[in-house]
Amino acid sequence: MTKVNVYVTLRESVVDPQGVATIEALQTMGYKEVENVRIGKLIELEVDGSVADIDARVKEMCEKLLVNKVIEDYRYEIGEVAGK
Amino acid sequence: MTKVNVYVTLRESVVDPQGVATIEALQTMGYKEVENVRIGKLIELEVDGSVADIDARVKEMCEKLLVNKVIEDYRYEIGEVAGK
Amino acid sequence: MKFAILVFPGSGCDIDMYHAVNTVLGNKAEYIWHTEANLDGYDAVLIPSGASYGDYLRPGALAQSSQAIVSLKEFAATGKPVLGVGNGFQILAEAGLLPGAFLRNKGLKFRSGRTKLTVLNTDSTFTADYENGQEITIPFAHEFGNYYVDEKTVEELKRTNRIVFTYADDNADGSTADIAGVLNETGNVLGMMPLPERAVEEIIGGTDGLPLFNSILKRWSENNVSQA
Amino acid sequence: MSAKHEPNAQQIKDEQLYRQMGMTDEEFDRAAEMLGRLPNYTETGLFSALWSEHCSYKSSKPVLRKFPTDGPRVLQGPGEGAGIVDIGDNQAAVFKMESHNSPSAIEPFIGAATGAGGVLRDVFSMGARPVALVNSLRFGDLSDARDRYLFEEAVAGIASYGNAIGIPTIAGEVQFDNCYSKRPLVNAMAVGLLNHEDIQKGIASGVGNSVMYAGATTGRDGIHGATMSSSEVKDGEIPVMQAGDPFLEKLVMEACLELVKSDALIGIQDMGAAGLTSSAAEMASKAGYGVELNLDLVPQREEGMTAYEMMLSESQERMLIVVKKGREQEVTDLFAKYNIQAVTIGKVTDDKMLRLLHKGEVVAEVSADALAEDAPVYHKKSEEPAYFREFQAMEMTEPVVADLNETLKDLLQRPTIASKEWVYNQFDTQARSNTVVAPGSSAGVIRVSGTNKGLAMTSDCNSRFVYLDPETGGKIAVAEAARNLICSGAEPIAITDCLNFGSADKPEVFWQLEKSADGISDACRKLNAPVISGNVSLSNEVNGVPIYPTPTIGMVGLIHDLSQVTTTEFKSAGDVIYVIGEASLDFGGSELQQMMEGKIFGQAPAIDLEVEAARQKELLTAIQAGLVQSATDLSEGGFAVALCEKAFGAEGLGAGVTVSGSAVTALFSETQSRFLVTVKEEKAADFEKAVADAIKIGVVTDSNRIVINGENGMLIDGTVDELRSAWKGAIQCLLNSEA
Ligand SMILES: Nc1ncnc2c1ncn2[C@@H]1O[C@H](COP(=O)(O)OP(=O)(O)O)[C@@H](O)[C@H]1O
Ligand SMILES: [Mg+2]
Repeated sequence: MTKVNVYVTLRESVVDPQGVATIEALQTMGYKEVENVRIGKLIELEVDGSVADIDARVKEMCEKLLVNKVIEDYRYEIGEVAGK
Repeated sequence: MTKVNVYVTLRESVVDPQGVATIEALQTMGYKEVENVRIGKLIELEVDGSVADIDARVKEMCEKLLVNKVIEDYRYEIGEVAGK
Repeated sequence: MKFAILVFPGSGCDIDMYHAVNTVLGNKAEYIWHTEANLDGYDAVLIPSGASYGDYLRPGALAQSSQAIVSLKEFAATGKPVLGVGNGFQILAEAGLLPGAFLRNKGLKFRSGRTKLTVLNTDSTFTADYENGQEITIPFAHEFGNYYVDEKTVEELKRTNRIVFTYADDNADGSTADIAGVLNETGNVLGMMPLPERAVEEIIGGTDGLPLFNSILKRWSENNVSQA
Repeated sequence: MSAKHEPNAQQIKDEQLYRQMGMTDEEFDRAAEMLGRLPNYTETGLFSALWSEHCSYKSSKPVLRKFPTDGPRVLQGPGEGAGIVDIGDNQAAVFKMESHNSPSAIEPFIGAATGAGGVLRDVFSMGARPVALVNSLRFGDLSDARDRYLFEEAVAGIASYGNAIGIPTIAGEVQFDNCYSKRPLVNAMAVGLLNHEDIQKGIASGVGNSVMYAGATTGRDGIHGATMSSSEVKDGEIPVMQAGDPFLEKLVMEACLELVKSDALIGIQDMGAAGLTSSAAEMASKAGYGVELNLDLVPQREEGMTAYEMMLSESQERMLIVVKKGREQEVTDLFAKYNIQAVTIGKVTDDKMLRLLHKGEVVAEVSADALAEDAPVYHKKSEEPAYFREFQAMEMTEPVVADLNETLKDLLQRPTIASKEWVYNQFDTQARSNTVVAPGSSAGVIRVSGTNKGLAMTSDCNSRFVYLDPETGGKIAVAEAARNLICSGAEPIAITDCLNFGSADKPEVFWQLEKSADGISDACRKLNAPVISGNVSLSNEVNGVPIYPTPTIGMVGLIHDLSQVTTTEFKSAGDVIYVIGEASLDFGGSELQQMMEGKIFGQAPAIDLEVEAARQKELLTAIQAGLVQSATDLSEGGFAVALCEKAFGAEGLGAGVTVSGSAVTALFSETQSRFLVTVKEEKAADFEKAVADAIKIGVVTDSNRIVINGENGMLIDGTVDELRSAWKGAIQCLLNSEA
């Protein structure tokens, strides 16, 4: 079984309403050192490690479903095969 | 300026309806190799690198605001000082 | 005229749509469950609001996996009218049938109420019964009503007159260029966040949504008469 | 009969481990006696959960017996998932209110969301389609950051669930008082509709019939939720809370509503508090049968769950269903259509036992009656508190107000009086296209589709009055709810309630509970609105201080003809304004008193139920006869506030009126049984004949001003716009403030 982490972030050009609210809250709480906050997604997949070409398959899943490229960017990491 | 990535995931016993719905969709679309999906948050912070004890401060922000410990776990990575 | 109402797991306002078409307009609409999705024989498709697939991942996104979307794309390609409202608009955008995407409301909260819209284009299949520049009041209810399109696309939409509704005085959720409803390139697919099917009777929400449905009906009967 | 790592029966007794589960020594002994042996770990868990206050009503039962629960319309009184009242044409209204106070104090978003989810299951498990949601909320006064957080998140949580499942929230109430600081009340009510033949019950009968499990998987979430609800929240604990999934609930609901049409179904119940334990034991006990479950068959989300964990889990969106033997596959197929699993996990037996098998062993075997029916009942000590005698003896004087206009504006900005738009704009109030009156008027109204009838609903309780005088306050809560319905053109038909109190172990609190139940009962009898369902939430305390006693009333009324629906706001200039009932010196527990003194004291306003009933009847008759343009009752803030509210909902209209008597009393007193009504000029004479206590005080104007004259000149003069914006923006403004 292979672990895949997909990191989805909003594109630079898109304002992130949640990020804006979060930085405001942090600053009000006294964390003045925080200069920027962006909130994205962490999608953790467990994939059957025996399939061929995991990389291409994951990329496809991202493009077709997990990520909306109008507003989002992504990257992913394919982890090691965990024992079962 | 220091980059901090906070990874927030649901605690083990908490249902992840998003993950369940997403894995069902992936499987219907033919990605039968996917065995599990959990959806969490990726919070990207940019912090003034000159403050003392970034680690403790980030931990505090997580506990006080960014993470809901009733249902969530978290970990974070403090990145290198990026040039400006 | 025969309408299909696409029903996905979690859709909630399918019954609002059904009521508007069958009871109020006295026309014919049938529910099509997402797994059936055979759209042969229908003259128009309505995609209702609600929370398809729980709005999980992104509102409208998980509908990608259903058979219904494949059929819907084929149907839209024939040029027959497709109307998506609320969550239905989000599904159309996610499916690539309309430009843009949806972000969480600027105020981060679900909002509902009634809003004033300006009708900008009265040449479309969906708006012929309105007057140009007319202000109408339509109910809305959404948490991801913050419509995003990039600058280039906005210019394109304006140039081709595809923005049919804008928020007249209250774009509180932050939609690009006040957009409340847009058409696809061929003008037969309309997505809008406000919910015209909730404005078809005086007793529940006014009647400013009626001309939209009447426009569809009128256009259909014109075409069918001229073809006959 | 023991799982690994669990203490054995002797250890549980010797080390008094049952205490951690919330059982007293006497209760443990009683359980052992009923069993004829010491209970093992799992069995102790079963007893502790079902004998918790939340499940057994052990302290409140004697009080609940006071309530009138019968009436010509009642088809199902208390005792099932929800109560049912006949509304004619073979249709019935089904409703129930539930508290989710403890979970909401810990995690307000999830706590409030699952509250809405649970009460919806109560309603559709009766076979009814839920058509509306109502809520009743209490928070600290928003000066504290934690209270602001609790408020914002609880509202968002309710919204998230109701909006996603597509059921409109059409009424509710929110009050703010520091007695609820860090201990919010979140009460959720659901209303459904059904045809008489579809009424279902939660029973497990017929030996050999199958017990099926449908819905979400079982996890280790929410274990001991029921016992937790019955005790004070402790700081620093992080239990695993059960989260809800409205998407799944929507599918479960649609499947269940299809299932109730099938003759394969014997009984159905939601797995609510104490999950599988309560549903199985109650269904068996009610029917006089037993149930045997094989826990290996329970759909599980986590590995290695013990019997104890499975039985006490409060994972959401699960139903227990009893079906005729041999018909299981049909049910499984029906649920499969909605992508929901439904599996057989056991059978009905004739031995009246709840028997649990796990991994080939019998892990628990307890009489179902012992768990459900025969739970202990306590007659708690009751004692009139000293504060009550003190308050009763006080001489009340009229507050001294320096600037009437400023005071009115201040009152309008009190969060309890201010517009609740900030709250209800987050709810989808129009889903299903049946909402005739959305939040913002006296009561919410939906039409009963296919008929010309409507249902009106409201939730009310002024807990300050209940605190000052529980019996009077209980009467007022019911009367106020009824007034809100009457003003909407509806005939009150029944109530549900949620009794939110401090710890019943305190004799003063128990006294409050008893007395308020007396008041509620009297008012229900007098106003013909029996109690058909309800819920009790005790131990609402912070640091040992009980909240104000808060017996929330959820009331439903029937509108016989939708043309009779009436709302609060002025309709047209020139209409005559009437006040029904005169003001007297009633400032005990009033908003003005709290605002000026920072506390409440003295006597609650008196209420005469004869007068109340007579005025309600006359006003409803006048509304039904088409004599009334707008109606509202006078509540918090008194006359001046109610007059303003009538102008706020209308565009460009104002009022010019003249009142008699002492100014402060005329404007701000909270005297009971009063209404403000507008009437078309040509109907004024008929209206005066119909409503004996109506006093003509002025007219609706198109001046956009509120002008109130007294005996010695002008008392109030302000523009509607200015007053309205103070009232509208107040809650947002308090939330923006930093402290
Ligand atoms: N939590 C809430 N949810 C939905 N509607 C609410 C809520 N709180 C208040 N409202 C609505 O706001 C209006 C005013 O409420 P309230 O001041 O309690 O009225 P009243 O004094 O007539 O009982 C009512 O229509 C009520 O239904
Ligand atoms: Mg009230």
